[in-house]
Amino acid sequence: MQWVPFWPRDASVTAQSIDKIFIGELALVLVILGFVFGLMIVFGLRYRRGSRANRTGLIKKTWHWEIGWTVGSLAAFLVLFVWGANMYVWLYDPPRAGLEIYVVAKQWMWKAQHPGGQREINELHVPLGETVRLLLTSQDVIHSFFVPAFRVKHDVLPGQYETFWFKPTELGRFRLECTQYCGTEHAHMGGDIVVMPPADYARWLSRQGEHESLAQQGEALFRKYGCSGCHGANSTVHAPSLVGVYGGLVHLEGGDTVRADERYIRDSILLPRSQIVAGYAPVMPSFAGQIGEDDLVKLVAYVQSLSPIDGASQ
Amino acid sequence: MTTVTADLPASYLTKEHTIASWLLTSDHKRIALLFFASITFFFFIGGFAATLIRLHLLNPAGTLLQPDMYNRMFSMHGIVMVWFFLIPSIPTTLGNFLIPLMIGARDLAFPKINLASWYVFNISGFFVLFCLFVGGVDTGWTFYTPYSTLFANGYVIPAAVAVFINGFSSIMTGLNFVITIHRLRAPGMTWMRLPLFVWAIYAVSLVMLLATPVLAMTLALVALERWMGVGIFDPQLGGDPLLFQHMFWFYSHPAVYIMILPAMGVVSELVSCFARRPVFGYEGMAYALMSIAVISFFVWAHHMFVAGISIYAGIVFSLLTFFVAVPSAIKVFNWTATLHKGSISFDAPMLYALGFVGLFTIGGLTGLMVATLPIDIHVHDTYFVIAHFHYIMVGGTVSAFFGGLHYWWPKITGRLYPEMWARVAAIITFLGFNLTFFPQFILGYLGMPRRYYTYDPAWQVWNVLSSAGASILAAAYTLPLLYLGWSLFYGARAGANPWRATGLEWLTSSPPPQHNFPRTPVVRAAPYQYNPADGSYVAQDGSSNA
Amino acid sequence: MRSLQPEPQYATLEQQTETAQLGMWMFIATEVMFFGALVFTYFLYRTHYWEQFRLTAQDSKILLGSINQAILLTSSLTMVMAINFGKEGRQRLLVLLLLATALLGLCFLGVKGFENFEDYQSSTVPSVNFLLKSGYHPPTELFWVFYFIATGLHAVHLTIGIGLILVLVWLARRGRLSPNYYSPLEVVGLYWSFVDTVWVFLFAAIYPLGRAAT
Amino acid sequence: MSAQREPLLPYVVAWLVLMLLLGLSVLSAYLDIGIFHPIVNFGIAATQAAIIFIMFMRLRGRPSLKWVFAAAGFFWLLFLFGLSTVDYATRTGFPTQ
Repeated sequence: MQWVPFWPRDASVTAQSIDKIFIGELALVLVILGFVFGLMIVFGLRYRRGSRANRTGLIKKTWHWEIGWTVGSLAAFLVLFVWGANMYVWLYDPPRAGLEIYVVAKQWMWKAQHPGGQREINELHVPLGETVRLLLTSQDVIHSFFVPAFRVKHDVLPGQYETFWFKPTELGRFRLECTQYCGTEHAHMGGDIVVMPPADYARWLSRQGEHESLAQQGEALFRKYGCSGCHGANSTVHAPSLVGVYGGLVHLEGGDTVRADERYIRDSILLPRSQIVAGYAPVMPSFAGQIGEDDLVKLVAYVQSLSPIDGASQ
Repeated sequence: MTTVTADLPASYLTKEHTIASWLLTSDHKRIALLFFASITFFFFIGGFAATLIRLHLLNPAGTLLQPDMYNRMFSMHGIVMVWFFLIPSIPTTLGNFLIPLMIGARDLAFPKINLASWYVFNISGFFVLFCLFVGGVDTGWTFYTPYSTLFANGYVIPAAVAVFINGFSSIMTGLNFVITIHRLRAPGMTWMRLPLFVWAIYAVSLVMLLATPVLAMTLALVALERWMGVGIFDPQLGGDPLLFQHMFWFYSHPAVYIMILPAMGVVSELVSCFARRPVFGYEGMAYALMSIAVISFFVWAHHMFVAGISIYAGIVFSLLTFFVAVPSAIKVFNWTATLHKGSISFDAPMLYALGFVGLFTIGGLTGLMVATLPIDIHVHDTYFVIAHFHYIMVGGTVSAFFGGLHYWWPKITGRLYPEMWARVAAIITFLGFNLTFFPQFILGYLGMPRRYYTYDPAWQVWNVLSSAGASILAAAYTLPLLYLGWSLFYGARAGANPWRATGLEWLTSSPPPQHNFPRTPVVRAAPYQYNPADGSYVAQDGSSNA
Repeated sequence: MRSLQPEPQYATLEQQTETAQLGMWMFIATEVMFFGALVFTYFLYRTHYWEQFRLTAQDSKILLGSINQAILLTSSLTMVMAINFGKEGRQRLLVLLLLATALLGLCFLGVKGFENFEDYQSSTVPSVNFLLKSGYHPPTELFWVFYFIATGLHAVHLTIGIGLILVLVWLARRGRLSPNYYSPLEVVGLYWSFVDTVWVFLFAAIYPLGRAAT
Repeated sequence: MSAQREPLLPYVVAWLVLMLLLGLSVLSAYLDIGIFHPIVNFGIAATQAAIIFIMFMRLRGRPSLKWVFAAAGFFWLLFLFGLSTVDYATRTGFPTQ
């Protein structure tokens, strides 16, 4: 669609799909508009006051017409709905693979942390053709992560992780915007997504200086906050081992089962007593208010790294 | 039929002349005019804010207003336009004036509550002006938490209080209409003989009654949270900010229909009268109004597709949203079909009405696009959505309001408006409107987010077009103020029924006497008994007119 | 005494009386939505923070809450009896029972005030005096936020109700209420009993959440 | 309009039943019934409300518009509760700080 002078760049897999459904729907809309406007113009000319048109034999009361266009529009709407819903699931239910990047939003900047521990502000470097999964959280108000060229957007909420994915198909710099009003400098809360060839990306990563990976930093914090005292291998306290937890199912006290995703790990650090693993005593203290979002990200990454089956995320 | 009397007939306008007789009146017609004065005032306040916004956006660097001032302007524009113009616009003025006349009643069921509603409205208006003058509020009209409760640096509490109090006015007016339509219909005025305008007001009143209390509670919680520092939506306590959005949109989505349903009622009256033809599918139109009112409550979370609700919820609400589009589609097709074999004259009210149908159709169809989940992911919170709802609210509601105002102007004032000027204004409005808002669709798809005081210079051309359209629109909205004002003093006297229309309101003199009808009318005919072939019609009291 | 004519928009006095009642019912429907929205927030957090809510609700003063409910239920009885006597033209009993109703309402407010004093002393008043006990998580504060907003709004409604009843007393003393015209009695009676109903639901939401020692 | 006297006994009986239900509600607080607490509590509250509506607010008698209006609010709340449950029952994210 780049030949249309006012068409945004489409630089990801999702962008091309969304363009397709948009154009399809636009065509339908134009047909209906043409029909309604055409009828209005034809009737307006033909039956203007004083014209000689035949006005006898008005259509008598019948439900045929209403039922006709109700069924017709409903059928068209259902097709659109199914098409759209299908794609929505695809967009918002990310695959568990590829590159995982944590993004923390605050008034008025975006902070990104790569798995290798590299951090950047208001810029996000990603390799071309790789599925990138973002885990987003906010330190203050609600923000929204929007890249027009990728046609992706998701609100970023305080106190929880939101997630979605994209897969860039074009090299270059693309605008990142905040679309949820977040205060005075809302309009300046932007940045760039830089899509690079994979080799360049690797070089860029290594140029960011020696870094401990996110998981390694998390391991240090794991000791610092005393987590290892109970969850470590040699612990005498009866606490669940965290090896292999991430990505699997956890059976809770009371019979519920939850999937141990990033949200679950984060919640368990902050409010351990709300989701007790079956067979364990609720002895873990809450870390609410003691660990900032940046450190939480590292701890979560460390717990993730204890489940090596999900290979790519390390 | 139209007897022009030399001197003023005794009417509600001339009954008494003191200021107290206006401020303490219980006559629904006078209260309608009081409301008219108030909402016109707020329309120009909101319009002023809009003008500043568009002026500011001429330049991508955004240097006219300070960022904080810009944020306050769009917030004030939204709050004033939504709660102080669009929601009360048609119900409190045309509705107030016409409901008793159309159903053959002498007044509303609770005249004192009706007057109280106006006072309450003005008190809430006072709060919003207070908020404006002490420094404004910068949350947008949506008051999203936790920004509004913990981070905003404007005067959130006065604004929330203003909207809270405003809700009482909505509830009082809505309650009055529902009870009046149930209890005070003239003999013979069965439900299936009600003019569609009455149906529309009935539907909208039900929505007001059932939705407004939820907003009142939500904003009360926001104000308390802001005041006390702890509250129901506070994520620090484990409160859910999305809960606020659920509750807010549970009101604010139906509120969109509060704005558009009365407009649909007005347009049905207008199209039928000026096409000299019965409304196509009267019953279908009435049922469509009621089903829109009901289904409007089931779709609110389509404002939250990208907000972090569950995927399942997104899918369910998308489906329900497509359902609400069905009755709207029926209405558009039926209006169009009403033109078939009509005898159409293009007087100013008809121009507004046809403009309404066209713009509403564009607004509605783009509504389908944003109801489609993946498209909404891209255009949510961009100018695409702004353009979409302005097509509905400005292109729809405001057009219908102006159309209705012109149509019933002779009934309200007893004077005819200057037809030529009115047609010019209607056409300029239509053109200016499209120039203002169509470029915003393009801006939105290009990815320009709403509520930005500065933007990518590549988008400037569309913004300049939009601002140019806005200046035309501003002129088009000022025109009626001038010529309608002129007609108050110099307009030709109108007879009882200048449009040769069928409703009961046209049976009484223009302007109507204090208690509307000298004798309670008896209804013997369905509405809209026009015959396009010879121009004759049967009024609702059963009298035939050649 | 005013001559008994319906207002001009009504054909008969009965139509006016019935319409006024209908209006009150409609208003009650809006009140249901108003309080319902608040209970909705409660419903959500109650299900999400199940154990925390149960835990902290044990600190609510169930004895005072029950006494208050008994007071309100009794006041509804006196109110409905007052309406009956008003309809039958028994003025003395009418005034007496109206005063009793208002007095019960005041008693309720008194007990409520005492309860709030106790809440203050046990540090469960968010943003004024709040202490997170050990083993309690932050969401327990949500319970108290709900508690104070809900009972506060209820108290405001009750105060308005007491005012309306005093107006009725005044009307009755001036002879404005008679077997021929008792519409205000009926309408205020509906409002009063409705406010009573609100308390019934708030009671269920606040006090008996499970106090068995586990 | 005639001053025929309405018996007061039904109202007193209604009041007694209401008090009894209050007692039950308080009693249930001290029983260990786990998940059934809210069901019992709100069940009792709904019964009490029904008695108040029917007896004290005089919904007895012929079907009328009053019934519709009395039920409207409660009925409409179902939509608020029901449809938002679609979200909350299937959502994984909830703020934790």
